[in-house]
Amino acid sequence: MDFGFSPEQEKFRQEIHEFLENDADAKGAKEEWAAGNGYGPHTWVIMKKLGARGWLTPAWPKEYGGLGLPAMYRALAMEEMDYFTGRGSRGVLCGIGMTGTVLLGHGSEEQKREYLLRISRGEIDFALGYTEPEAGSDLANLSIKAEDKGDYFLVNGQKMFNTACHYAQYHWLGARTQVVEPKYKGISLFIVDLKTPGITIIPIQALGFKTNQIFYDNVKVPKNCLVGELNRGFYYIMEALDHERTYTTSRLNGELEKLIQYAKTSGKSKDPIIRQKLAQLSTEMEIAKLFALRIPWMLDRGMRPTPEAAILKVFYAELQQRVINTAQQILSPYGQLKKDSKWAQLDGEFELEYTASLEGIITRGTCEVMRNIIALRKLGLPAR
Amino acid sequence: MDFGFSPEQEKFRQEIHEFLENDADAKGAKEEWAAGNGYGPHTWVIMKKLGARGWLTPAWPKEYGGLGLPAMYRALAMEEMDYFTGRGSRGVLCGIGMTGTVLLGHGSEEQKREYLLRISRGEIDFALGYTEPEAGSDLANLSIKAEDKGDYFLVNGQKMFNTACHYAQYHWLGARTQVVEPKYKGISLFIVDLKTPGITIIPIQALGFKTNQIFYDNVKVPKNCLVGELNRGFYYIMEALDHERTYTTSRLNGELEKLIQYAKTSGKSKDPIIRQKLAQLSTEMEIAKLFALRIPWMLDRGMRPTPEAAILKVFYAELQQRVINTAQQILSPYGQLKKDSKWAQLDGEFELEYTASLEGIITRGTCEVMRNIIALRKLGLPAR
Amino acid sequence: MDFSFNEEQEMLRKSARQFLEDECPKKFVRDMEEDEKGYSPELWKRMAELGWMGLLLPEEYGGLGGNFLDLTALLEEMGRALLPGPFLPTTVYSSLPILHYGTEEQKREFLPKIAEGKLIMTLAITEPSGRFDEAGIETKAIRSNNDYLITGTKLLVPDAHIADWFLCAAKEGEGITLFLIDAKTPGINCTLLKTLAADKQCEVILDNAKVPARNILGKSGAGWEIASKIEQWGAIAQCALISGCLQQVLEMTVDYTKERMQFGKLIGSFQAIQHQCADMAIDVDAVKFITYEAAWKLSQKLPATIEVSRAKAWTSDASRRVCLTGHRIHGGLGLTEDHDMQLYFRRAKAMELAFGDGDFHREIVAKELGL
Amino acid sequence: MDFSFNEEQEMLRKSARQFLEDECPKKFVRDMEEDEKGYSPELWKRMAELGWMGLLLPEEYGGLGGNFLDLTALLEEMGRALLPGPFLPTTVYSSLPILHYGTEEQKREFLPKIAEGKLIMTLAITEPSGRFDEAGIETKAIRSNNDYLITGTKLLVPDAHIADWFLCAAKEGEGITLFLIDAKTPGINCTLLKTLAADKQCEVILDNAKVPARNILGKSGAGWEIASKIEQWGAIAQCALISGCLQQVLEMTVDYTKERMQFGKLIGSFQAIQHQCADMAIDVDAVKFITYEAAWKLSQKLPATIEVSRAKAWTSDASRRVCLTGHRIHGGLGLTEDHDMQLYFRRAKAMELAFGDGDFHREIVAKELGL
Repeated sequence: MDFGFSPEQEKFRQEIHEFLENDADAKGAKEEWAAGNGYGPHTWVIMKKLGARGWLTPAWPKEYGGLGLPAMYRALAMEEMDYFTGRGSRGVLCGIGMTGTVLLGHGSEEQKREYLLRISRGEIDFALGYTEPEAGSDLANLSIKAEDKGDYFLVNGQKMFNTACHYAQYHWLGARTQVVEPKYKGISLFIVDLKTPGITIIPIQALGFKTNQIFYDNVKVPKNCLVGELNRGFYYIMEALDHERTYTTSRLNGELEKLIQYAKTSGKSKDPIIRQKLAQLSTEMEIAKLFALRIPWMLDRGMRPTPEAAILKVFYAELQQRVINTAQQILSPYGQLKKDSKWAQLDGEFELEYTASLEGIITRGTCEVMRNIIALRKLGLPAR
Repeated sequence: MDFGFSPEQEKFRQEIHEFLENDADAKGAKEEWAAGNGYGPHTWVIMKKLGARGWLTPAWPKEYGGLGLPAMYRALAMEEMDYFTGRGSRGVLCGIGMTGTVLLGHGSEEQKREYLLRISRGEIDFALGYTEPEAGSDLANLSIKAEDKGDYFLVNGQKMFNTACHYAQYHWLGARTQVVEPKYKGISLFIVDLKTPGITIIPIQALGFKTNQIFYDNVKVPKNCLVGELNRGFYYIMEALDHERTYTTSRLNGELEKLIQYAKTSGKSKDPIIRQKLAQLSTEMEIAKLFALRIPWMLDRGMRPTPEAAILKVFYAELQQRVINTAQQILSPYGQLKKDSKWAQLDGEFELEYTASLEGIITRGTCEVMRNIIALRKLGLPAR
Repeated sequence: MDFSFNEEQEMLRKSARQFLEDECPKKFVRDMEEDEKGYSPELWKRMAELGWMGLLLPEEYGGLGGNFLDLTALLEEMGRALLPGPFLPTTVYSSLPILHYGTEEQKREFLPKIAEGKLIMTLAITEPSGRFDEAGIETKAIRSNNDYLITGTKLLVPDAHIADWFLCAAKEGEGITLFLIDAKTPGINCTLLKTLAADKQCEVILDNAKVPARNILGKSGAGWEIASKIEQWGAIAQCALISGCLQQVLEMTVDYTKERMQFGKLIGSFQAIQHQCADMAIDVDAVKFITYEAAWKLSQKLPATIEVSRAKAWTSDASRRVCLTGHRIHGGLGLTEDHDMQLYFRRAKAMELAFGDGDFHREIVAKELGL
Repeated sequence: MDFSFNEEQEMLRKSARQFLEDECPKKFVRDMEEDEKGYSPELWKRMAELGWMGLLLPEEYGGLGGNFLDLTALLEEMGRALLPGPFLPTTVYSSLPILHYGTEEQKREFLPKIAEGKLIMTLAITEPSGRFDEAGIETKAIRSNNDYLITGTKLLVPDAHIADWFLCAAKEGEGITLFLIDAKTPGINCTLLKTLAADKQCEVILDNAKVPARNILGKSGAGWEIASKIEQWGAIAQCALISGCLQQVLEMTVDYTKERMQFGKLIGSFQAIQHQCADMAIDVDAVKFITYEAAWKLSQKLPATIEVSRAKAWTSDASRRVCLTGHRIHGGLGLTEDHDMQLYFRRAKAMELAFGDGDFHREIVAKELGL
């Protein structure tokens, strides 16, 4: 066992840390994300700067813009980026985490050349296109239709909560290519240029972040935009979701550190009840860190961390709720004041987080679905 | 609304209270129950004394030994008895709560005359005969067989956890009289004299209490021992279970009061964390009290409190765990010392309760089954 | 023992529900979040016509002579509807203390106007310390002939920006004195704060605001006794609001589980969802009973310190649990601004914090237990 | 980062599991609950032969030169098997402090004998105050020429009734001094207490027990530093035991859900049971990682105060949750004395309390965080 990082790993982390701390665009990007709108001009600049150094995709092969390093380096890079880019950039971006992962494993050589280098350089991003009004937790139920018309696929239907649609260039679309039981056997993945005629994007304002509804009306998608094999999309999605559920804990830990600091300076740290709560959160945060680092450790050993990613997701999301609630208590009654209000404490961060954090217990698999995965995949309980 | 008792109710309660406080057999009975063995000689004496006053069954009609009073009086009587008889006499006894309730509603006039008066006078008790090795939460799955042989029923099979078998005179037996789907439609109820040939009782020592396994080997049960209609037993059981889940809170409240007193005298009450925990428990105890009193209040209005009894059961059983755990913490490290050990605190009560209380979350319907009932019967959620 | 409202209370509840469904739909609630005033004078007038402002006031002051249980029935409906505006500040936080501690002259001056809906009042106690106890008060009142000069900062004062008068706590020597202060008094400056619930809480700065000595409520230096009583009334009023709010969250969530299909089934048929709903139902029943018990004690004019604090402690925590579970079950949909769930979630936090959260009230319970 | 035991540790674990499955079946555990000694000298000897008593001792004292991670692997297996007897008191609580703070003479006198399984020792710190801190020590040591006279009462001393020597904390002036005391010293009286776990905890009364000054461990008056260190070692050792114990509860429970039918289905197919099992699994993984991290720090001789207290705080609480869920799922069967579940439940409580419960260690974490 070893609960430390190697000197090379520490150096790698430190380089990113120093870069982000000193770069003006990193600060600009942080503000853009904090507003809940996703990428703005500064974010695009910083992504390109990070991409140029290989830091967006350190674990990818060098030929596709990566550094050919173990997954643990990717985790370290993500930790640093999350700490600085703040809320919104939770975990991975669709382009890197989903598209990249699936293309590396199942994309055509043409697709890899077309997209991977641009992703790794931070030039493009993808909007995750899975959720539909009737397909939330039950992803296999998605119904947006992609019909094979010989020369192209004709896509019709709608998607909900496709968050990056208003700034990404591409849609990472899961669509039904066959009506079949079980339903998950009729789903395929496509890369769709969001400027394709027939696509309409309707913004949705959610608590603390902006997302979108997207409508496909007779959209023609070229044949070469199909990713991997027809009707194998659900398998690819599941495989890559283990990556999308790879949380880093640095951001939440940063919030806890701010809170501990606030408790000290405000004198609230003298309250034995608050001491207990903060000590407990600090303990849970340590556990979350270890759960998070287990994922790359397993990936580097060729193991597939499906239930472990589910454990991380549940633990992290529920810990986040406890952190926010303890923050509200410590800041009470100021915790309800918004960022730009007089008397707001800690820049109103925990007022924003109080609602924005709810997303964590729901998206990327609800905590309930995660517990099912742990029971079935880790413990081998009977499905029915 | 009214959260007080009427002067008549207070007087009724006070009479029982004073009687139990001053009666020597009440103290003896308390010790017998505390040992986890159920009825002993003192218990039989005190039951008869209580029965002679109508206090065992105040809500029964006068002709069957009751006082013809509302169910709220029964609750008050139970509260007083539980407070004094201590652990073991939780809620109701099978004879009063199950047998009595079912006989009053569905028994033959002969059965009512034969058993109700003796129950109400505290002369006899019944052992609850529902659970089997393969029929715990899933009571409908019980398989002990009662075959109609013309003159009698021939009973073969076994029961588990039939706690009162070693001191009760009768077995309140749920047995399969028809093999049918759904299974619950083939169950009938019988009153069986435990001295009938072919019955073997094997004691089982469980955590903090003594219980039994009971075997039926070609036991002949007379026809007139069938209660109500053939194959309607499950309906009767369910109806009466609302009564058996009628907890009183006085005993647990008594424990909490002891604990609060201990915290005061030991100085632990200065600890803000312990103050919070005790205040929370006291709040939850108040809620449990109100949940408990809601049941007789509903019964007196002709309402059937099925989900409300389930709410009480879940809340009470889980509160009991919290009380015991807080007790362990306050008594720490002495909480692990047994009654008859040097340095034991509060007579070792919470050491015993630490294990004995587990029974509360399991028997008379697990908390999981109770939550199902709340969801289906109170909220109307779909069964499948 | 009786766990039900009486017939009059049921009628009040029923008519309030109907009225608020018509007059306070969620569109109105959303509009008021954006609106600077945060209430509708028109609706305020109609509520006054229904007698709501004077519900707890004796008939001689234009009221209906109701008690705390009547109020509870009404507040549950207001909580259910998320009614915005200065109802509690004007009535429970202001008219009740005037009724119980005011001089006959003060009563005649304020109470009939309040009952008629012609006067909006609010309570200015909390200060930057954020504490709910006497030691949190640093605003100073200095006697100058027949007047007092009051200086200090009051925070999170509800609806101060539209209030005609304030009931304000200030330190006079070692004691606390309560003053009735005309909002138009020179030296008073009011700033609207921006809050999670988009309710209208304000900072009120008093800079040598001159208040006549006859505007003292109760006795000079003995104001904290009144303030404690107001905090009790305020706490139980918040409990009643939360109770109505959570009942609606439960119903809304249960309804959703009966409509929403996933994995080919109604989500309400999944045991995990069923058990979450069951826990919500237990919490909601507990909130009601513990709130009703305290309200009943107050309606009987019995001491209710421990009951009120038990109610606020439990209700504050249950509120968070129930709303969070509501969001869990509603999934992504509940997070959108168009959905009502998030309105309840945000409001619930404000109610949880008002007049002390769970830990604060548990400490009071502990004291009352003699710990 | 590496989350796995190394090969040697895996071998140690594997052989320990096999050995304990053979030598410490549940029948033995039950017998030892009834047995007055509470351990088997025969088994003790065999464990010594395997090198377990000297696992952490250098080779020069007859040990294997292992570290805290090696010990963790072994303790997890002991926890899984619920091995009764004085292993921790003799090794972690006694041989380690002698190794780290003893004189060369003391080391040569005690360590080889311990490694050979010829000496049983235990730690006598706790007193009637029940506290784990320096202020809890009231036992007095009074110097008399070359000896000390020690008087006081030690409580919950594990296995004192079979110990050959005690490591005992006493107050000398304002400081605390640790003494190595021969159990046969006149004036020592040992009474077995009756406990929930039926482990062998004792009251030890010292009445002017005469101890030579050369039997001081470390420096006179500076014993609390050592005691703190022992409490750290003890706490993390308890975590490792709990970890093994909970792993077994999880496995046993999951197995049961795959066998037990109710309502025509395996109970493991019910979502409520699945989610309870999932929560147990999360708890168990967390217990392991947080324990391993602290043990790793100790094995690297890095400061580990916060890590140990985090581990004991989390593990103590998780232990209760996991065992309670185990009982919930096992239903009535788990409550019978014939079933193993209750053995784990009872033992877990003793481990939870040993060297401080969750609240105690959270306060240490808070201090370490600079709060």
